[in-house]
Amino acid sequence: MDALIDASLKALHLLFSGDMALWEIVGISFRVSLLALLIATPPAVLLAFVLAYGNFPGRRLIIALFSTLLSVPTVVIGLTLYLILSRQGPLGEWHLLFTQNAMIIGQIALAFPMLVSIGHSALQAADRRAWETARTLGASHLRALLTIIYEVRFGLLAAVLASFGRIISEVGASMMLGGNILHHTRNIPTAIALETSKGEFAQGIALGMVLLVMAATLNVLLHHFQGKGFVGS
Amino acid sequence: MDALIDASLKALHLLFSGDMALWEIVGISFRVSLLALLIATPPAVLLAFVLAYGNFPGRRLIIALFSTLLSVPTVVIGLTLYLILSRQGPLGEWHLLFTQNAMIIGQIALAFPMLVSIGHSALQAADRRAWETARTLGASHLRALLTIIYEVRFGLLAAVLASFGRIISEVGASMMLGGNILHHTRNIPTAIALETSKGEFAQGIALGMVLLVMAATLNVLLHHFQGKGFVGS
Amino acid sequence: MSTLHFRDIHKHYARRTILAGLELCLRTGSCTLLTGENGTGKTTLLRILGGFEKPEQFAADTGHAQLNWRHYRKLLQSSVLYLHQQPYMFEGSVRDNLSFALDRSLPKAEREQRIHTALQWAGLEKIADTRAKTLSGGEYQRVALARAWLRQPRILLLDEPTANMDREARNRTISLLRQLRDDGMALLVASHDPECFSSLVNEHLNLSAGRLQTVTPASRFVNMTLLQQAS
Amino acid sequence: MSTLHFRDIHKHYARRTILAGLELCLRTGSCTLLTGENGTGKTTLLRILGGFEKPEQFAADTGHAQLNWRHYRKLLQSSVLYLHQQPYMFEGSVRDNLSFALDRSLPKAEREQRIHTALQWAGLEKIADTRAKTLSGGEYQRVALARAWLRQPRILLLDEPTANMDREARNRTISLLRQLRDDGMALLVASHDPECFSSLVNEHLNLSAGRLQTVTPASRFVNMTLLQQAS
Amino acid sequence: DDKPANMTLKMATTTSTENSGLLTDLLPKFEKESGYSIQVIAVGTGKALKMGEDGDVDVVLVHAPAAEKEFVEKGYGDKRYPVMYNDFIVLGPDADPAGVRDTKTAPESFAKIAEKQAIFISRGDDSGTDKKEKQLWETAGIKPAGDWYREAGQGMGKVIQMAGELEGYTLADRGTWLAGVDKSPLKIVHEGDKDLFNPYGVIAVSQTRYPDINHTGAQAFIDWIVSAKGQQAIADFKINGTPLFTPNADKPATAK
Ligand SMILES: Nc1ncnc2c1ncn2[C@@H]1O[C@H](COP(=O)(O)OP(=O)(O)OP(=O)(O)O)[C@@H](O)[C@H]1O
Ligand SMILES: Nc1ncnc2c1ncn2[C@@H]1O[C@H](COP(=O)(O)OP(=O)(O)OP(=O)(O)O)[C@@H](O)[C@H]1O
Ligand SMILES: [Mg+2]
Ligand SMILES: [Mg+2]
Repeated sequence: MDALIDASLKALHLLFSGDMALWEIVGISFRVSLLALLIATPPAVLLAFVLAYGNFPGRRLIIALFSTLLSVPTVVIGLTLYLILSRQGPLGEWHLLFTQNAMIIGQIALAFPMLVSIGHSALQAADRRAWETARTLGASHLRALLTIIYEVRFGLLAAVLASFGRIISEVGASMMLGGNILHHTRNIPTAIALETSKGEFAQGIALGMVLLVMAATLNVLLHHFQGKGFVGS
Repeated sequence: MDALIDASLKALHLLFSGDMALWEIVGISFRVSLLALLIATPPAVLLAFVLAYGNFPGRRLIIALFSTLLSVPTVVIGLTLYLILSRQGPLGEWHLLFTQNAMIIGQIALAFPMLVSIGHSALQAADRRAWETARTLGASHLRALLTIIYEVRFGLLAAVLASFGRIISEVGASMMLGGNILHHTRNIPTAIALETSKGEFAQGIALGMVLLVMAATLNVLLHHFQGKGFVGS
Repeated sequence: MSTLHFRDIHKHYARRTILAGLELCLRTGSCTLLTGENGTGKTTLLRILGGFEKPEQFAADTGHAQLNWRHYRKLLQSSVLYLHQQPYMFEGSVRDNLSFALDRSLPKAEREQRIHTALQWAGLEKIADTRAKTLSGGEYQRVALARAWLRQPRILLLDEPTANMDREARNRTISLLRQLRDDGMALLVASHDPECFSSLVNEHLNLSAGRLQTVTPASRFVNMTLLQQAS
Repeated sequence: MSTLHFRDIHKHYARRTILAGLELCLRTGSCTLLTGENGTGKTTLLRILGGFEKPEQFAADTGHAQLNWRHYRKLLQSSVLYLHQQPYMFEGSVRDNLSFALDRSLPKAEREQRIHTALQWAGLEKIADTRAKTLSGGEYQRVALARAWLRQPRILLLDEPTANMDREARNRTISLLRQLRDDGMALLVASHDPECFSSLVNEHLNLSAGRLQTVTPASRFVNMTLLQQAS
Repeated sequence: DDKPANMTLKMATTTSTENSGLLTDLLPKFEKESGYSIQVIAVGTGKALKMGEDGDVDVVLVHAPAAEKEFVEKGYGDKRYPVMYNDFIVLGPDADPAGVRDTKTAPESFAKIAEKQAIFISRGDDSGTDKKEKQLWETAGIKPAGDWYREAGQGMGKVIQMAGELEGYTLADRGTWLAGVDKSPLKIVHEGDKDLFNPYGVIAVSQTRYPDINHTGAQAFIDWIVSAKGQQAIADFKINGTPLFTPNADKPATAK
């Protein structure tokens, strides 16, 4: 218990001491994850939409596949990409391993199935009349899609936030692909892994709290921006 | 690339050789995660429902809080519980640390916020008339709730599957709380972490594939059972 | 003849006042017709009486007790059935939707018998096993009404029950409602089709500017009914 | 007067045949009324013509070309507007919903002018900035119709446009539709209220058993219209 | 401008060197002198060697003599340079229920633990420490199995934690132990015999195999760490006044 209190105090201290090393790690974390999310979201939402509105053979299997991919440990995704990006692998010449770009690739691979799976479930809950009304009023496919997205924005926001949570907090792929190199690819989760492997639990929890505070800010902002999210009449 | 093929072959071999050690690990994985999910789901869905249908002050903040909790690395959740369950901690006498029960507790803590967050987004997409119609036709609160759950079963299934994915694949909390002890608390993700730390990448991916196959079976079954999941008229 | 007397019903949305201290009586065995222009608050009133919309002010007098909103909801919501202007169908067949309204303690044979009667009455036999969510507009209304009939509430609030119905279904609806009324149910019907209900109603009220005006008073209708029964 | 001739429209759900090789003409400047019992397939037909439901068989003849279903959808969906039996409102105010139907390339002043006119016509000025999803049943219908008017399609398919509307709104609807028809739009109206539209329709068709029967032929109506115009 | 083009160097190493704080102390000195910037990837010995085999790092610094030998023999690396050593210790609860304190050698203490069925936490992760432990059991002539013998499959720090929690014994490297000594209820119950010797080596990944690897940088690092300066820096590194590693580049020790 003392350890928890100790950790909380440390977290506060870390946050407000303006420790440059900490902020660098925080910066890398958010830069990588936000970029990955930004890249993954548009195609994922589009695919989710196709899966919700299309009616082609194999549709259900694809949906099941994407929710299955959520059960694959992040380290396995990391490993697979490692083997591809490694010098031995097919994309070895690109020299991506142990860079932030490799981490971004890894996090895209992690965010994508979650965005598709939960995004699909949000989009399929939409009223089909929304799409039909938009189309019959002359909206282009794109505009109709954007309209639907706005109609189910709460569900999609949940998908985006869950995916963000998944990648900002994951350690397996970032560790494999980034290598946890100080000043380069050390983000909060890999830093936490390092601290805990040293037995520095308080430091680990403190870093976790820093992440929590940052994520809370983001979440509250987005939720506020998004609206009410309770069942309307 | 060879490594990937090698891994796939290994996975097939592992799956069909009837390796007892493997099946033991698989058994522990699924036992722990399914139990955790079973315990976490009812209260989480109830809370999600209250958050979707109630209209009380702080409601939005609570929703934001739960989606924030998704950004906390699993190892931090693990660490916090570790400090509570540890000999030094408040629940030290229970001697839960490094047992499957500790892992179950950790996974409940991981599944709960995701179930609430995505479950809420599924439930808030329901038509309020569903609740009203059920109630006006004389359904008890419980029956009306079950009716709504059935109406949005696709969204809730996505929440449950995403949560299952989160806990069956997470390594941070299981490692901290279970200790990755062979025959006792070694599950697939911690076994994978071990193999990769040894540099046995192929073995790690093979284990990942075993998990994938098992999870795919579960997902396809559930999706099949659940129904179509595309936008009805 | 027991009477439920509502008083002082106030309701506003943002700065718009919808119901401004409205007064209303519901009597067992009596049918009240509610008319009013679009957006005057008919649905709002019915939803309040059904327990689904919270008014700012509210009082109900059962003859035995004065009830505030919370007590009303608690005590009476279970005897009131509100039929939505746009009914909602649950996932499942028409049959499933009908059986939802039945008491679960009824023996199976009895349940099936009642559902059968309801299907027959509403002309839904052919589509009894169709997924209810795919029904046509008029079929929606019919199933919703059949569901209400199966439920047998003490007070039935109907929001445009005949919209989207074809002529025959309307006639059947009227005769069903007459039967329910004569069995002692209190009916409140909101409609833009007063003619359709003219043979049925005991009192016709018009909602405008948040208040009710009597178009045809109960007394006259009661006499008419008596005369009809006499003849 | 250009004519769109549909032939061989077949549609069934599971084992139920809804439309059995139905034939239909839509003429510019002409209004066709479609009646039929609940569940006969009026909505299904309108949705097919609107491009939202895929028929098993379908042929359309524009006078210049024979179109199959895919071509029809591609070429004509953008000139057809289908107004749902239960209209859908987008998130946002009534004004937002109306502006959705306007061409985005219109200058701002023009857009506002048109929206203003539409609001006025539909009697929606007071609730122009209300969240559209909270509107009453009749207001829903009105906004949907105003939206259709703003869109100015070549073919307008109306599914029970006057359900839930009060008397005045119905009258306004009729006069709006007359104006649209006379401007050269082709109208197809499904309704259970033939009387309401009697002054407007050029042809009255009844759907039953998957086929259309002419109740009042186009010719008689055309004469009537000419007579009316002459008088 | 005859500076080598690639001034960043990737090194895979074991967690023990990183976690003990040695590298944080050592590397800035090297970077300052040479101008190289060195990126450390701290993982298990097995994984570190694997990264070297794949050519994903330029140099490895590990402690698993047998595996290192194989690594060089298979041509993944050019030559193993001895750098330093520390030693392993047997940790146990202060009460010492198995009576390990009375034993003379490490295999003897292991035998005692097995005999008393006292809880023993094994790394079980094929790391340098784990290999050493397995070798000690073999020397003791025991095949450890049973509920008392728990294979944790985790890093050293974690295993020390677990042993503390479960009041069991374990084999640990002194560096990790010193770094966390103040947080653990355990005590050293056996130390100091030559069976517990733990040497570290450094190997540059083969340029023949991977021509575009930063071999020059790797060699520069090796040259520095085995130089008098590097060796002195290792000797100077202390935790709470206790030196952790003993430099031994000049007198290559033979691993048992
Ligand atoms: N949640 C809400 N927020 C704001 N305004 C609302 C809300 N619900 C209803 N209103 C407004 O209150 C007014 C009354 O609505 P109500 O549905 O009671 O009318 P109505 O008499 O049933 O009309 P109709 O004949 O069209 O069904 C409408 O103008 C509607 O826009
Ligand atoms: N997706 C579907 N699956 C199965 N049956 C359907 C489906 N959609 C419609 N139906 C059935 O087809 C029939 C025709 O429906 P439609 O909505 O076209 O009737 P309608 O003539 O518009 O009736 P109403 O006057 O009640 O609006 C109905 O009996 C309906 O139950
Ligand atoms: Mg209404
Ligand atoms: Mg219809």
